[in-house]
Amino acid sequence: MAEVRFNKVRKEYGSTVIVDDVDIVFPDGSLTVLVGPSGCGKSTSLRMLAGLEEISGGEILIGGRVVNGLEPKDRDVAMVFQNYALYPHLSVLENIAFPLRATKSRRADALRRAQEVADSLGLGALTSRKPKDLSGGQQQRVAIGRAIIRQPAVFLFDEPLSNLDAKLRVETRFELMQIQRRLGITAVYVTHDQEEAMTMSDRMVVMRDGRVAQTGRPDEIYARPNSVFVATFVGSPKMNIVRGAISDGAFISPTGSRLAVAQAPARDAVVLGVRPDDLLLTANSGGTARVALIELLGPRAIVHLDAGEDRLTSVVEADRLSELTVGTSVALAVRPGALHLFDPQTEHRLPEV
Amino acid sequence: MAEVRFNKVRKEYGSTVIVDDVDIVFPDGSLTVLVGPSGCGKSTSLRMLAGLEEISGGEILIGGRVVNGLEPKDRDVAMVFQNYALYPHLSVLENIAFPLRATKSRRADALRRAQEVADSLGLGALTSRKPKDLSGGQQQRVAIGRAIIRQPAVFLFDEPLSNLDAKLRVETRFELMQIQRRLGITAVYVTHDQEEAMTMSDRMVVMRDGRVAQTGRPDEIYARPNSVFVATFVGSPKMNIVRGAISDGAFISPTGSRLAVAQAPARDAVVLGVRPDDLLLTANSGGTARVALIELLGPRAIVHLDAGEDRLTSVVEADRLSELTVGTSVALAVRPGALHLFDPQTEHRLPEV
Amino acid sequence: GGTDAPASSGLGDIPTDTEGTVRILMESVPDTDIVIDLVASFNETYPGIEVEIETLAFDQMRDKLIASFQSSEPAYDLIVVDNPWMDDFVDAGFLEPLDARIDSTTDYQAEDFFQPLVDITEVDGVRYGVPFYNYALGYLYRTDLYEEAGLELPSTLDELVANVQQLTTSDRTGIAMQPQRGYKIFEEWANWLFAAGGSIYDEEGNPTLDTPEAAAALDAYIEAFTTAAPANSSNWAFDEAFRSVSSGQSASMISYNWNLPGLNNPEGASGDLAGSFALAPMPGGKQVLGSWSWAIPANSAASDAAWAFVAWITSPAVDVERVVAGGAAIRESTLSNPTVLESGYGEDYYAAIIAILSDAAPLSQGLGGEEMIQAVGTELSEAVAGTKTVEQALADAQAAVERIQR
Amino acid sequence: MTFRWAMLAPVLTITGVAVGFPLGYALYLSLTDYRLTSRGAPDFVGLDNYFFVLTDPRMWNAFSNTAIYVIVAVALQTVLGLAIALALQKQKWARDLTRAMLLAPMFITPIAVGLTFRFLLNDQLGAIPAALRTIGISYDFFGPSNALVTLAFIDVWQWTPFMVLLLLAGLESIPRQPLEAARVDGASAWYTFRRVVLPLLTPVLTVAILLRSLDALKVFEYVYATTRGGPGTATETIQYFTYQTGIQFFRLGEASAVAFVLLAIVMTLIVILFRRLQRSAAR
Amino acid sequence: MTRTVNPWSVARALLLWVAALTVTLPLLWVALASVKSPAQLNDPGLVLFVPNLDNWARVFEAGILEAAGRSAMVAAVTVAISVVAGSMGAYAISAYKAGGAATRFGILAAQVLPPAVLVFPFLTMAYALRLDSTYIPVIFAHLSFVLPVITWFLIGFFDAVPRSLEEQARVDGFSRFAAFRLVVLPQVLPGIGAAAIFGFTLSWNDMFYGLILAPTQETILPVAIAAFNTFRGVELGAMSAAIIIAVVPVVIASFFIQRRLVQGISGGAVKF
Ligand SMILES: Nc1ncnc2c1ncn2[C@@H]1O[C@H](COP(=O)(O)OP(=O)(O)OP(=O)(O)O)[C@@H](O)[C@H]1O
Ligand SMILES: Nc1ncnc2c1ncn2[C@@H]1O[C@H](COP(=O)(O)OP(=O)(O)OP(=O)(O)O)[C@@H](O)[C@H]1O
Ligand SMILES: O=P(O)(O)OC[C@H](O)CO
Ligand SMILES: [Mg+2]
Ligand SMILES: [Mg+2]
Repeated sequence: MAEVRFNKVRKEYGSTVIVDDVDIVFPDGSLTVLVGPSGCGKSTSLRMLAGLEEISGGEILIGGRVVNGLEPKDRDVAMVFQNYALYPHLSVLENIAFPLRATKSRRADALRRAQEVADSLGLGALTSRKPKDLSGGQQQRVAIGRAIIRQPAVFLFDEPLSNLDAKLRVETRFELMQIQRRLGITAVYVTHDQEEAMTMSDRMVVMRDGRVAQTGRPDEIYARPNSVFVATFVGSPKMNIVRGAISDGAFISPTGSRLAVAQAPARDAVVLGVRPDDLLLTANSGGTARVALIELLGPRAIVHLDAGEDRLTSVVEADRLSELTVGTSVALAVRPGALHLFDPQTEHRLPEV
Repeated sequence: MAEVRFNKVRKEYGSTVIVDDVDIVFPDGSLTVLVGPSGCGKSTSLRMLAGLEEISGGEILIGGRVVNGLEPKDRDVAMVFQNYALYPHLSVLENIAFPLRATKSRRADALRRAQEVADSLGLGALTSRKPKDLSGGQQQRVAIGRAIIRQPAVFLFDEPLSNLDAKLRVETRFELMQIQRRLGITAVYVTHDQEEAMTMSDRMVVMRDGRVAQTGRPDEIYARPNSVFVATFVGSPKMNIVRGAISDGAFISPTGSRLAVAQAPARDAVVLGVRPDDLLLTANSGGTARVALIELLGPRAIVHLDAGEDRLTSVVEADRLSELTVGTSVALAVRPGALHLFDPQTEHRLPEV
Repeated sequence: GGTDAPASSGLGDIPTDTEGTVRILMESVPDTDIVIDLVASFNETYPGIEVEIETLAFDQMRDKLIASFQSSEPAYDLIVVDNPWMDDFVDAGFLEPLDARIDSTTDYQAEDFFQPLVDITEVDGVRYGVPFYNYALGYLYRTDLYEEAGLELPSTLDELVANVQQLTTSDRTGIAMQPQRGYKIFEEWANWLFAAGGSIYDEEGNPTLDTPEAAAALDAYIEAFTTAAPANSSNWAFDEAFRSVSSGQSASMISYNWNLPGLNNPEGASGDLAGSFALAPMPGGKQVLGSWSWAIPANSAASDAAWAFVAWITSPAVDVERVVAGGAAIRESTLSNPTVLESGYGEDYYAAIIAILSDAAPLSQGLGGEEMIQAVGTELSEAVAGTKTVEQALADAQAAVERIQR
Repeated sequence: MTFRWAMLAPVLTITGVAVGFPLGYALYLSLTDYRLTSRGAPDFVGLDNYFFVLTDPRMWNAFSNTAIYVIVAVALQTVLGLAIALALQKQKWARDLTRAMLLAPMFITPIAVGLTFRFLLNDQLGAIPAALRTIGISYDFFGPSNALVTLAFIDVWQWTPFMVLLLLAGLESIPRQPLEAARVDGASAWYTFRRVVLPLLTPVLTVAILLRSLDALKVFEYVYATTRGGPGTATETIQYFTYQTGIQFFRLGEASAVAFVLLAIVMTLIVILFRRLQRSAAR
Repeated sequence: MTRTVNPWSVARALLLWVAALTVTLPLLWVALASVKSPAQLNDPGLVLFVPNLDNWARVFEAGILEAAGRSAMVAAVTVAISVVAGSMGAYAISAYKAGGAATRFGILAAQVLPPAVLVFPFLTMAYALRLDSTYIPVIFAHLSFVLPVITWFLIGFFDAVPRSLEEQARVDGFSRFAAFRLVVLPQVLPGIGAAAIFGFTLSWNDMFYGLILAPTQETILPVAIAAFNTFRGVELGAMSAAIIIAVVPVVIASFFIQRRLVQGISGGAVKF
């Protein structure tokens, strides 16, 4: 139980800077998700925190103590690796007991504690199996068991769910959150899956190219992404981004597509963002867009649109599909209040008006 | 271009039956998805079709010809493997051109054709790279290029997207469909991801334990799953299933939770299914359910409910979250017309009334 | 097999127009090099005979030779045979009897060969070879050190032990010994046995290793080894002992008579010490004899040509050339030949050799010579290593030889 | 499946001829009184040779010498090889050079290695005893109680590089994650080595030890170059014994019997080992 | 950041230094011996002296290069055959489980048989087939231990090649053999290289078979080296020069290949 702090943390491999002056505060007891595209430096940041990579510059503090020079074993952290990193030669029980045995607990005590942890994770019946005889989800829980048995100051998770299939991923995500809340241990969670980030985190840190792009509550970031990058990265299907000009309550792109945008001030050059859920369609033979493809997702469908040279997507209720079929011409509008505008040069969010 | 038929196809390994009397027709030019949980025999079926596994019983026909004894090279099929199976020692261009070597094309011709295919897939600039220098999505397209260059009679895909990250998966899925439609080649596509199956297929074959559980158009299967298995397998978040009795427009489970079900005839013992999108919530201090956890997914949220001993989920619009917070008591109702009823013994769908 | 081997003419005098190729397997030693150098002059007499000599180190040569006997095709037309193999090879029918050839060769003077060397070529009264060179042993010592210490050459075994003990100083030992298990220790110790008045066989050819003389010889050997030989030298063989002596770290050794020229060669391993070495017979006058003999395989493809070469190279005239070039002696007349005495290695040396060869006996007799030598050599080594008592080792050696003879 | 057998055919044919034939022939010889000096067909003597060698104390002495040699040499190689491989794995500077250099001994024909050490270890003429003497140590490398160990040391010198090569490969194929997990789990370096690295290395170690043991069993050249089996019979190994019996003493039938006794013992050990491996892999 | 000196890394450096010295000092001694005169050889402490090349001249005269050439030829042919047959067989064993698990260990067992016993069957065969004046018998004898080891090595490498590559090639229209040759084989090239080098050293170092089975007059390198060990002493100087000739090319080669060697082997050769 401790606050974690990154102060101007840098990481260089040779002359390439992988993590660049990163400042983050992870409040005590919070679950913070580091999210960003592949290769942006999330794992590297987490591994510096764990002590598995040297820190090239800046400081990392755990509970107020600078840990830069410390070995992992002296940092009181526990980590769940992306591929679980279970000890293949040890049984489930021995895997879970390992951190206690490594720190010189008596064998019997360690195994008793491990049995308790295994029971609490629903692994009670599997304790004598080897990792290879477990399903992905079970392995994942063993890795969690091994992390929680020591009651560390900080939990670290590196994409712990990415090897699971979609269904299992949703279920395990839920279990993980419950455990973290119950124990109240500060947790840092890395993922490249923005949906995971959105659903799990108290705080979300979006990274890009070794830098922090935006920090905040997930709903805040979803509602007010501060750049085109964050806007397209967070949310699924991803936000539609088009370049053009606004005048007279309508946005017009250079290739001629047109979106109705109530109450938006006129602008010469602007980047407009609209989430698929906020892009409203009306079948209209004079519309500037055409339905290119429909993907049914049960109660809703994703409608792919050709609008000029832009490809846009919209999410509609499945019951509207009777009026929308491939080839239908549609008129486009942005749900009022759901418009995102960005500077065409910097791609930063424009101040609201 | 050919119709593919499975007639009472069986596969046994030793004494275990892996695929059991499977009858399927894959119409000429269609894209049929085989879907089912891990280990249900999808890959095995596909591999028997490709000629990579011997067929233990029954017949497989391609374009009316029984292919049981034929080597893969004599079946005129092309296959994309889950891990792409690109030839690591060959460049992108050579990978794509490789199947033409078997047909004794002249090298120059083969490379020219391969270049055309690469261009059409947007790989034009990468043709001299080796597979390891490509991103996952690019590798995937090389694998597709290699499959289409020969213009085979049948395309086989074994979970071609499961190694891609979520975002890429959605984009590539779309491209794949476009190519298949353009070429009009019969395609058999295996996945365990029901969302993929739903969005891509003309026809969907749900498998379970080596048998066909249900066949049909994806929207039909989504709307009228013929068993509890199919009902829970198709659709995300998965359908809520509860056991209990119906009387007086309400369903009551043994543990006391209650759902309003308008117009449903009374029944003593029944399995009720309701999709999360169709489970309606009203904040109500006298409600039988309690909000346990909320996962925000942007415009919507998944609300996890404790209802008696059942755990139910409901999808609500994000703007309703102001009235629903963790701990809120809610009353439950099923959206009219969205009720699924199953026989408690056989778990088959009950005839509609 | 011998069946398809070309019939031998059995003749002694081979016409000089004989054609053929003689393939010879030989050990790569200086004596062989001398033979190789003489081939050109042989071809002046026999232009139609080509001599092909393959040389190999001793052990390799032995293995290769034995392997070649397995061939149905003749592999070598002429070979050299070491004394322990003679009876086995003859018993197996590998060798052609040479009595007829020897006796019918004009001016060959077979009686001029040192008798102990001839004895080795005889099996059951038939000669299967003619001598190639001897490797009888003797006592090699530093004259300067003997003088310095005021010592006389030993005439008994006890004096030998006393001398080498006295020659031992802090930076030098009195004698470099060769107690390596097997052939080496037996070859060396047998000289001590003779010096103690013992013998390896009695008149009937039965082993006499379990005798008081043998025990005395072995006790003396061990005493010298522990008190006057280099430390930690229980695996030493010829090479180490020779280096020790030639580098001045030991004052003497018991070894082959023909080592003397090498030790006294200033270009050789002795460097500055060259010239200070001398050769003497063993105390008591009897020593171990070794000998290589020329022999013609029964399946030789060119036995006449082979005999032509053998008869030529061992003829009195050519033998002089060979010995002058450094070859080891086989003929008595050669050692008194004026050319040899003038241009050879000195009269003393030849006198010593005559003395040595007049009383020398080989290590083994009869079948299983190699195994007998190894078996005795193993027991002796046990005694020197202290893993068996002298009595036990000799009793075991005696038993082993008796077993092998059966 | 015919393809499988077609692919296997060249190996089967060549091994059939190159291994099967000599093996069968030697087996036949082991049942006869064949001597290298006898030229006719040998007499069939049934199991006489086997009875003879099995009751010959010299053979059992050779077996026990060989066993001690193999155990000492392979144990040392394993420990040293593992230590060096661990050190090399972490080493960054002059990596290729160090590795190439450390591998050099295995490329020298063993007889030459034996001869070189015969002189290096020679008390009067060798560099090593001379160096030891300067620090006041006198050690009889080829004395009765040391010679066998000395030979094992020569084996260690020549073949530890092979161990290093295999174990280095083994270490580099150990997944990094369990090691990192152990660090984060608070394990010390020693604990990690003992409880994680070593168990994960076991398959490679087993194979390396097996290969080395099979090869060390064939020790002949070092004996031949240095001690010829002495002092006494202290360094007489099974291959030297076979060589003497079969080639020097011409008794090939007997030597073949020794070879098959050896083969039977080794096969038994391998089968036991293989069973245990299979069982531990199944667990 | 201050870094304290880690005792482990000191121990590691120490170990490597000791190991490097243990390996190199004897080799340096050999190199030194190769330029000493017979008298100088008797003085092990002698390090500073005027080197002479007599020994080198002698070994060149004695045909050491020709012997090395013959050894290289025998080793190359042995390895070439082993690699072709071994890779096919290893693939069959790996991919099609041909012969079962017992074969994997079984092929190794015959390795322990003494050459002293096996050489005579080979010899008999050579004579019977009238091959005794060719290198074929030596090559066969070498095959008897090189082929099993190479096959055994390669099984692991093939285990590491995903089956899907071969299957892919088959659906791409190729026969099984074409799939093996065009697709699977290129994946194990590093492994084949490693195995080939190991097999090469085995053949290169063998003396006994070469002695008995090689054609008369045409010695191979180890026989030539061992020939300096005569009954009248070891010609240390010449032998040292010969050792250097045998070792230097291989060590230089291993400088370039060891990285691939280790990588190749870690690709799976040592798994089973
Ligand atoms: N040892 C290394 N040497 C050089 N560059 C490295 C090293 N390890 C990682 N990198 C680079 O650092 C960058 C960040 O890597 P990191 O693993 O932190 O990414 P990530 O955000 O975790 O990505 P992913 O989502 O794919 O796991 C990448 O571009 C990677 O190539
Ligand atoms: N060679 C084999 N021997 C025995 N059983 C096998 C073999 N190959 C596959 N199976 C079994 O056959 C069943 C079906 O396997 P298959 O690979 O077809 O499943 P799948 O539906 O493709 O699953 P996934 O979604 O995990 O790929 C599994 O239970 C599997 O364990
Ligand atoms: O030929 P030599 O003189 O080197 O010695 C031969 C051996 O003594 C044979 O036993
Ligand atoms: Mg990462
Ligand atoms: Mg599958």
